[in-house]
Amino acid sequence: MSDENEMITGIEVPIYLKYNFTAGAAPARFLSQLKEGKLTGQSRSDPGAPVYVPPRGSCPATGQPTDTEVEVADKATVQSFTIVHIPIPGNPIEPPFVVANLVADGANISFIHLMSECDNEQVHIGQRVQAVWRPEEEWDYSMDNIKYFKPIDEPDVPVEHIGKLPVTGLEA
Amino acid sequence: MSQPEILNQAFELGFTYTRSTGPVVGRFLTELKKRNIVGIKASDGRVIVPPMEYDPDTAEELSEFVEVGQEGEIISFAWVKHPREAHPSERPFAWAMIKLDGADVPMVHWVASDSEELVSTGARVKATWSDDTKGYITDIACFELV
Amino acid sequence: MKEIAIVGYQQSDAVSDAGAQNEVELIIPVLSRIFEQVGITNAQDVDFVCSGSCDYLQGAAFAFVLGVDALGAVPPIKESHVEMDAAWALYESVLKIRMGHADSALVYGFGKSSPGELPIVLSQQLDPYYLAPQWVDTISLAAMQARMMLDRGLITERDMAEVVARSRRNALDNPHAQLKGDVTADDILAEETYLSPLRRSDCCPISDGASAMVICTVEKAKAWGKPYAVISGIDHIIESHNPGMRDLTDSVSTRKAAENAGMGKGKVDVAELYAPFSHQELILSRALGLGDDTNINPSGGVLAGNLMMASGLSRIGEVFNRIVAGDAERGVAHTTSGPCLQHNLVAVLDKGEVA
Amino acid sequence: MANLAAVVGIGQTSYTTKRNDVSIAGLVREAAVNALNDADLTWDDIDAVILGKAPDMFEGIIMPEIYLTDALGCNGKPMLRVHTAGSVGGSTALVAASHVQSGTFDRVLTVSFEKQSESNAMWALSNPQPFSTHLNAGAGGYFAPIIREYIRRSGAPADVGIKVAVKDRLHGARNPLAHLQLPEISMEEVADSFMLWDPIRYLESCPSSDGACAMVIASEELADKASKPPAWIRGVAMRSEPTMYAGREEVNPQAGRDCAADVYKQAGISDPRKDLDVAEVYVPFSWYEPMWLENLGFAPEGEGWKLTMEGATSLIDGGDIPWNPSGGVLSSNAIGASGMIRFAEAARQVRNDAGDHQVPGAKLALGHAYGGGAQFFAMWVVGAEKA
Repeated sequence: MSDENEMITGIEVPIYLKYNFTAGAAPARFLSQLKEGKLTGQSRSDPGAPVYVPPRGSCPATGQPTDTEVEVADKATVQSFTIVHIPIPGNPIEPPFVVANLVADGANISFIHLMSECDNEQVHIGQRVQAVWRPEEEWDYSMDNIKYFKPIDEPDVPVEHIGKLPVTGLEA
Repeated sequence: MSQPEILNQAFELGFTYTRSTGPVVGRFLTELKKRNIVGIKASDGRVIVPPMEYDPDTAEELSEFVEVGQEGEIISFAWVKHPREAHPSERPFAWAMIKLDGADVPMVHWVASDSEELVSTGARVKATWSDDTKGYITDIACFELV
Repeated sequence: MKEIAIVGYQQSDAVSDAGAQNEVELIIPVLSRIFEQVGITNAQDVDFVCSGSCDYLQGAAFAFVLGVDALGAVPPIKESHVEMDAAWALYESVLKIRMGHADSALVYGFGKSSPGELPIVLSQQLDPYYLAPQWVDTISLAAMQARMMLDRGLITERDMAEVVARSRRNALDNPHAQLKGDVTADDILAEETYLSPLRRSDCCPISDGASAMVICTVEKAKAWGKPYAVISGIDHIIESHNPGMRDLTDSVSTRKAAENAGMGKGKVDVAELYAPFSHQELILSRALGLGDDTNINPSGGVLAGNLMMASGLSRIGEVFNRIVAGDAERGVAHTTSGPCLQHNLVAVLDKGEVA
Repeated sequence: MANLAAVVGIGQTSYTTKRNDVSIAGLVREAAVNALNDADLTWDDIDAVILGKAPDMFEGIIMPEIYLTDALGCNGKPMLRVHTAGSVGGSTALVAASHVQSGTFDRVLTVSFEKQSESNAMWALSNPQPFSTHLNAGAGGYFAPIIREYIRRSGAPADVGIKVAVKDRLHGARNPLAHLQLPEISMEEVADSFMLWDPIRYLESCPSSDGACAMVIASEELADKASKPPAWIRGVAMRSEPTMYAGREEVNPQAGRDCAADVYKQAGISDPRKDLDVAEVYVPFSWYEPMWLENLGFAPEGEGWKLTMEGATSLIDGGDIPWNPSGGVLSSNAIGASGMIRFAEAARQVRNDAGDHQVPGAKLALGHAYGGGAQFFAMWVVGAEKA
């Protein structure tokens, strides 16, 4: 590649470290239910406390644990979104694709997931969507059990109500 | 509250970094490729191997290279009875601080030996080169007892 | 300069594997205990928060960002982070109080070292061209340091074993300790070597956990009505990274930092030294000039449990505990970072007035 | 009350995709030596070193202050390493300032850096973790939906982001250190550039740079004797809030508003647009200029984009409140250094030492940095006068 006398100016240094990850208790509870096909949020134990999906171990607003479980719907509202035109390292999905911030009915915080079965240009804030699940035999401890969300024929949610819908969604 | 399962999963955090070396590290690695070992003269005249870019005492930039010997003396060592996967040898070996002839400051590298008993502080060792030197610290495959 | 007091200290148990506890779940129980100890609700009740952690321990970037989820940081708080042991987060907090931008601060450190191969992970804090690519683990570097001391007759293997045995016995009284037991130096010496000249017992265990501290001005401590210890001096110094350029049998930076922190101004009843390897405790106690009248590592030290990124803060916390319990009037705490004691921090604590 | 402190020396490297002529130590050292030279000082004059950078995974060196000790003349001195995500450069300057403002030290060196070319930013910022989805697509993928919501609620025209992208690159063309040198850039060119994370186009995003920035901060007594005009530190503030909590205002984060209010109060600023002469604000994606104009109180909520479109933030158009005359993060982004560059460029302005991107007669300047999910904020106000 380089001749004998050429000065070395750069080197390649492989740094590969192995870890054994253990999910935290709150995420593990969430993932265990997800394996059963259920989206389960968590909240603090005080009445009316916000519901987190996915939960990460605390209500970040107060720093208290989220030890109450609340099943939420697999219907959700688009809080916002982006159309991604570049590949994600290590992810086979082909651009362009829609990554949306979605709030499940019954939850008070958004998570990100893919949207499909839609015209990318028609995706909009307030749009109603529902999960498209993978076949049950493929379910694992993963949000990937939901293949993506697709638009459904329900009226848009006014922006001020996004993130505040009950688990019954718009019907309530 | 549901009982969570313990969810374990192994993963690898890995990247092959592309490091630019700058002139001092680059010169040392270039010499390694040619199977030479160079040090650098510190502000107080001590020869440091591998060459540091900056003097630890005065913070001055260093630039005066000195070729040193490929043999030297063990200043201290640690005997690795159970090598780890990342380690350079699958067999037990010694990490050592080795002061090369012509150097004043020891360098850290490893010493191949059939047994711990053969290694000692003050023992003489000699650099062994890898078959295909490429300008990397492991061009010195290891040190062997003389 | 403003007098600064420690009013609370809590830590989790040092465990070999915290299992299904993520960062937030490790921190929350420790914080709730310290809030109770100080009599406050959450981080809203202090003026500043600073933490110490290291992304590479668990192998994920931004570990500290998750820590913020444990604080109750709504409305937003004054908060900062060092990618160092939390003892340096304490140092940053001390500066904040001294400059008058805070009267009180919460400091915490946490680490989950169990997911990775810690000695190999830490090899990647070494020179990225000469040392890290060789994967020289931290235990091996310490072993070479120990051999230098043995070769020069500065210590014996029995001295090292005595350190370990004392740690194990002291740890019997430490509910958070991971390794404890009524063992003797002979028991230790009977072990085979692990990374010669070190035995496994000469090396600290790998632990998961967190610790937290609340500091404040002395006026505030009095207002809170809590027993306190005063941080009468704190300083830290780093040395050259090249282990070949340092006298590894001494700790010049520890001695100098202790001088700067005013350690010599009085008797030292208790010392907590961050010595991950038995011989390093001997280096440190000599560098500090500690004699028989100082109780060294009554908690067992980090040989009894090493909460990476929190152990330094814990050393200070352990001295605080001794002082407020009335076991000591004055103490010194030491923290280290980097291979072979490259970077050292010393804090001197004095008994405060009775609240 | 904090002791008075001032910036007495500033040093930067040039910013570029890959500084392949230096080691990591060499890069950091270059900025540090430039700062010492600017201050007319030597290594012996420095009492402590405060280092900042973003995640260690960028360079794959854990706690790099340990290795960088010798390059920074720190053997025998205190060394501290700050890490507060993207805001780290700013936070590091604040921590460095606190070393002097607390009366603990007389003169300290602070350095921030990133050598992004050693790895890949997208990988280093979001390496895959078990049990979690990997759809983040880097920082742009995270911020694009927030920008979209800003556009929706403000009703801003679609070309505001394009205008900022052009303005900051034209500024950058006046700064010889800036990574992107695009003196001919046009609105059309930006509009035609590749869409990355809709609505963020390629030319509306920051580059990935290698670089380092350093400052010497001194006590009042020493700053009074400095060889060049000092930049007096008139206010310092930091704020943090959680990444995600129910009801969080992501477009106009409260942590940013609170932080600004705090730093303005210290500096005696009641109307930032009027009282400040220039601002160096962390804008890695062009739409963040109008968003931060509102967050930082330069414009009422929903109207930040009007300042941009009027040219108020353009040095070249003679705007009344130039933002990022250095070219900003959109022209150079060595992540760990980017916040400190903002702070240092603010100081250069009030020292009247900013070369071709000097805002004429600048006396009071804001330096701003943010990080994480726009949740960590660090700010300072520096002035040509002590008060």
